[in-house]
Amino acid sequence: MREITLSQAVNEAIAEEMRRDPTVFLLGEDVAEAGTPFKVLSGLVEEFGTERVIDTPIAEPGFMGIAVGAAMTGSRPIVDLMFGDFIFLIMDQLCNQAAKTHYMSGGKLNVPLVLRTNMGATRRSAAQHSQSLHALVSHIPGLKVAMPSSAYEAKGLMKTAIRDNNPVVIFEDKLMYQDKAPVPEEEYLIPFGEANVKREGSDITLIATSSMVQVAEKAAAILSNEGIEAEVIDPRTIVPLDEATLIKSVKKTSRAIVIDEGHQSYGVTSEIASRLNEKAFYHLDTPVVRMGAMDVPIPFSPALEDITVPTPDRVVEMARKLCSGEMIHAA
Amino acid sequence: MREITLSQAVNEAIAEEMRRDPTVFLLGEDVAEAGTPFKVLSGLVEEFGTERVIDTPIAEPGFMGIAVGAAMTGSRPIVDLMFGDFIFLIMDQLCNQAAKTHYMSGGKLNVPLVLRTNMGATRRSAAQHSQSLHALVSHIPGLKVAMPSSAYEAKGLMKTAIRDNNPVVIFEDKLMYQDKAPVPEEEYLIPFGEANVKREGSDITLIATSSMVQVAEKAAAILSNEGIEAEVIDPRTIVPLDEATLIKSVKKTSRAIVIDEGHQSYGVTSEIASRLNEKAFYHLDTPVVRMGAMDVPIPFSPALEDITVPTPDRVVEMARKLCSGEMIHAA
Amino acid sequence: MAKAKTNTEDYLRMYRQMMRIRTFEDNANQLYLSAKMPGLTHMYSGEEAVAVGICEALTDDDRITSTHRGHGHCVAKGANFKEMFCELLGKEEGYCRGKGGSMHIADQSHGNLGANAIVGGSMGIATGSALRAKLLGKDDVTVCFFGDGATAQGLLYEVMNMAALWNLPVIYACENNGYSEYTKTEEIAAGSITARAEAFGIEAFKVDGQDVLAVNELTQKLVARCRKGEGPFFIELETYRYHGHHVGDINREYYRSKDEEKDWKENRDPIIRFRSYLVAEGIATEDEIEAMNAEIEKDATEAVAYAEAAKYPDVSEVDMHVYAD
Amino acid sequence: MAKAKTNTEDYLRMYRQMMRIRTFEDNANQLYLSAKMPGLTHMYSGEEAVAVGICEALTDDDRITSTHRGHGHCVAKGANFKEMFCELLGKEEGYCRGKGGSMHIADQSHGNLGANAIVGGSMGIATGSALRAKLLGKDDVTVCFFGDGATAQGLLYEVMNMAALWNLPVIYACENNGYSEYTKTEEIAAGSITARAEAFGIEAFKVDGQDVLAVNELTQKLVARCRKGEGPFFIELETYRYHGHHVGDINREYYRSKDEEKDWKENRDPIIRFRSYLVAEGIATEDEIEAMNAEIEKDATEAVAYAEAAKYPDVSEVDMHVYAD
Ligand SMILES: Cc1ncc(C[n+]2csc(CCOP(=O)(O)OP(=O)(O)O)c2C)c(N)n1
Ligand SMILES: Cc1ncc(C[n+]2csc(CCOP(=O)(O)OP(=O)(O)O)c2C)c(N)n1
Ligand SMILES: [Mg+2]
Ligand SMILES: [Mg+2]
Repeated sequence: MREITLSQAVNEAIAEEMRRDPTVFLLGEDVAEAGTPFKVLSGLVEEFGTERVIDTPIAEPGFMGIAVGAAMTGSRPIVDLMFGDFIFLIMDQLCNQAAKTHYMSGGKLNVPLVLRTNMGATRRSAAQHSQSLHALVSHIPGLKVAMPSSAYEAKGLMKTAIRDNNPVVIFEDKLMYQDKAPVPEEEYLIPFGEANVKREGSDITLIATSSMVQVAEKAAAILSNEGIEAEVIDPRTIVPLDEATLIKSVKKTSRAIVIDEGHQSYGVTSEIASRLNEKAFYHLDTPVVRMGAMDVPIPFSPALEDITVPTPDRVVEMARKLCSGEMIHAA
Repeated sequence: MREITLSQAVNEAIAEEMRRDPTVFLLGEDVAEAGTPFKVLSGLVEEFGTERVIDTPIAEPGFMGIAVGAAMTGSRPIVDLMFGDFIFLIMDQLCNQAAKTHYMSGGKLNVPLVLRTNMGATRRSAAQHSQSLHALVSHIPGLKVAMPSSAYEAKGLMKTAIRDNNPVVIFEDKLMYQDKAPVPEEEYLIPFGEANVKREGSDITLIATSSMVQVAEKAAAILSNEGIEAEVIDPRTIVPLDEATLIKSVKKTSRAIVIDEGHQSYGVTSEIASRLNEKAFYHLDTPVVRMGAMDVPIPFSPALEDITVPTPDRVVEMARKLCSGEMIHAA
Repeated sequence: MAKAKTNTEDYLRMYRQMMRIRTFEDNANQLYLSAKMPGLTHMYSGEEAVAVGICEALTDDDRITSTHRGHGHCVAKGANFKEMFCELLGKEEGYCRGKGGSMHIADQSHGNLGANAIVGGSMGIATGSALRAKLLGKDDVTVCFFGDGATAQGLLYEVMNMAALWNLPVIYACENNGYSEYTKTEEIAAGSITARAEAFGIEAFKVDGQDVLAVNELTQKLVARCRKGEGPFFIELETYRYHGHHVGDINREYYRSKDEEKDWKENRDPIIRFRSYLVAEGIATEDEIEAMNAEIEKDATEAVAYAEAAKYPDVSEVDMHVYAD
Repeated sequence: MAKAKTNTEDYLRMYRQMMRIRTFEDNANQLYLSAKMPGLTHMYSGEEAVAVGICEALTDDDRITSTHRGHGHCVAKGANFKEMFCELLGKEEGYCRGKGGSMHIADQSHGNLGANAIVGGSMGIATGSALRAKLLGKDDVTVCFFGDGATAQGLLYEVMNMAALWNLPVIYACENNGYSEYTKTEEIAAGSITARAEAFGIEAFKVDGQDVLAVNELTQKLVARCRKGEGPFFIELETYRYHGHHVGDINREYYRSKDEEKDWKENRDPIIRFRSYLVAEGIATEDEIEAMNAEIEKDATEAVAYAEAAKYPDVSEVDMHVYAD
């Protein structure tokens, strides 16, 4: 199968959906001629024109609100938010307006929009350009949240998001834009709420989101050499969350580590670990362990930044402990 | 001891600190003559004048940003955010600026400010005036988060918050403003990160925040009649979180329910449950159960709104199940 | 497109709509005072000429966004009393199945995109509706209602900038009733409100919001120009709210005088003024007007009774409509 | 209070500060090109007269807030090369112990409250600093730097409204360099930027940002008026950035022509212009200027070498400074 980058995959998904549905349009800062600073959207303005690929002023709350209104009245906007950190600026329009409109109207108004943004540290971009803030929006009922872990998922999830009748937030890992993966030429969609078992294993379950899927896979490869077979699962969407697949795996392996690049405390790993504990408690040999980013603002200095996020080595180390029974009675 | 309302307690705390420290000032919408819609601040403008009790226009991001700048340069602002739901509007100033400034400046700049706001449903105020959004800010390193459960805590935590050199967010339950509790005349402060064991018990631990402490206490009273002795613990601050006290209790009782009025998913109950599972796993007889608000926007209709939040009856029912061993092998 | 409102029928409808709003609010206030309404609500009484003058220049295809003080906009845009009262009481037959209540009442069928409990929260929505019209080649116009207090929200300037850059068919209608909650407008708004719009290259107008014909005439012109691609526009409407900020705001003397209230009610009431005009111009007799009033009152009484008796949504609805299919 | 900059010493310091900025940026760019700098950075070259003209009208007690393009403000407000380069390289001796980097560089000791990676993010901070001055009875002034692109952020209008209502000693300094990232200002800013400030009752000025004396003269006047309680003020400074949006933005022809760049560099360069003036007026000789340049170059070279050799913060620092004691 041909391989394309995550960036190309997003671009293709959007282009295909814009061809299919004339109500789909894009807006955001420098999305047209510049094709975004990451060049993800290059070429779209040439095909669809400046009417459907709209450069906005630097007014995130404003253009997010505009997208909500357009979505409520018959368009299907895709909002490009240049850095995930800027989500703080649009929380009101996203969480008080977009997320609640369908419910508050008793089901009469829909807000079919996609907010695509990014996440991921270790780019030396410091505290306001490196955050992974997907936990925040996952807490708000009415929003769906997708976290592609490769070009394949990026394309399939984006197409599903655009066709969904709800506000969907997609977090792309900005460090993975140039990563290639096999992506079929034929059209495909990835349904929301279906986790993907990336690797089967019987000794421990590694549940990982976005960029952390690679980390988990690397850890699994190392562990396998040591005779520990890890099952790696990518939930793909964290709202809705495919609890069933996760629980089934943990019931089989009796051990789990949840790995995510958001801050650990009050984050995504907490929710997933809680659900496993609640629903697979009597099958667990060891506590479910969480590995999120450190609870610190992302430091600029390379010497510090790199230690804030989970790495394959640290996952391996923790998995070994869990499998060796070392944790027993530690807790 | 004299009894005063939670509203009076907040008022006293602020007045005392404003008398003590001339750099403390208040700003927000209708805080001066009107004393806020809840009348919590009545009388302060008469004592401290409009220079220190400042009515702002309806510009939450703006006055939050102003508070950050004032705090960075030598004042100690208390920001009044009329409804907790408006926190979405100020997330950038709170989370990208206030929370990170100390860290990003390598410890050179401080942001000693207090954001006081509220939470709590069942006031028939619908989806944009009823949210309990404390989980969101708890996820952001650099912020401290306090959740007073009575007039006593409201006063002691507020005074500590005003003297803290970091941005502190205090969520008051708007349904408790008229609730009275014994509050000493003498000055006292409640340190952050010290949970309060409200009631001792040996069979199950009920960890509850803010308004849910009352719910837990009511449940504990009912359970006691049935011979189940519940320990009720109020963390008082969720950042920092007094893990030690919670874990100690759970190691003793072997069972726990975490009760909080924020949405359950990706919320506060997830974090607390995860920590208990991680650190008291081998002492647990049953999974830690979470009881948060339903994952739905708060509906207006009284017929629907009341069932979205945890109630004493539902806590009692769950505690019974856990203590009877009914949950064993359900999970 | 809206016809010029120069004939008897149109005038009478404007009167009727204003009277319907006043009557609706009187009944809503009564429901609050008799503890039959859950929560609080914000009365539109006194501002009727604004909503009616504007909405009578619109068709059902045109959209509006409304505010926390939204009953007037809702009635003016064509809503029925029955579904409105049901909504205010949290009943299943309400416009939003009781899930929204007063602060989120919406009426999709007449183009009312909804009240909003975030002050200024709908400015983006209105502008987005106008962008959608432009992108999809429709000639409908969107009116964004908001108060003087809402002009303090930065969102307004963000969306006006984009509306101006992209020539969007949106009209920003600032209902300046002199107060934002318990604070006078001059204490919270520096400079000039219309100049703020003009600074973005938007033509701005100031109009007497108690004169329904003046409001309607201006709006008709601007709607027509919007349809031709000459938008956006900004209107500041001078008006007054008779009640407190909300129904529970009874003792108001600490922020405004009884004399001031009396003056507006007695000398500038939009309904009294227009009624005298209709009679003086021979468009309607006093008797005809009284008959109309009585009919409206009856409609309201029946709707209230209906809503009181109507059933609440079933508890199973609580987690319906979180997500659309 | 700043003395009128009418003597030799002041003029020479202005020249020196502009040259220091240019030299700092050339070295920073070189660090990027030789892959020695972590991440990206935004060059201030071309805009030196803005930062210097303004900051030379301020004292160390006066505060500034800066932007993502913040090295110029930092140098102009009095910072040292050594701590600056250390910060850019993420070293422990940097102004922020390497934790902030280029986009968060701050220099508390000279009143620089910091660069900001959120466009417009410091508008509230600057206004708050001015409020603090007023409340605590200090006569310091705060200058808020931001770009033309940042005028699209609603926050600006929120804080200008409050600054105007409360007469705060703050100067909003809009560095209009014609672009926000890869987009021309006219495509993202409707109407008039100065009119937007005026609409809030704020006196606004437009000045040639390439003329350091014009900038300085105006700023001195406004700072003095601010100290007397006559603030706030707004200045739009016409300027140009020579490099790309950031150091990695090399191929720029799709959004601006080489001719345009050439014209600004050759005909409006603030340093060349001021140098000619100094020589023509007999304030400095060519030789004296060359000596100054050489000294600055040496200072920079040494600082770069120092920073390259300096050590990174210890890993134990990673969770220090999350909370203040
Ligand atoms: C974002 C936000 N801030 C504050 C409030 C509380 N609040 C509700 S109405 C109101 C005053 C609004 O004044 P104005 O816009 O003039 O409208 P009016 O009530 O006069 O019609 C305020 C402050 C709110 N609902 N939303
Ligand atoms: C809130 C926010 N939105 C977008 C960006 C990305 N961004 C960084 S600089 C910039 C352009 C800023 O333009 P301007 O204000 O004119 O400053 P200049 O770069 O020209 O100095 C943009 C869009 C950001 N950092 N913050
Ligand atoms: Mg008003
Ligand atoms: Mg610029």
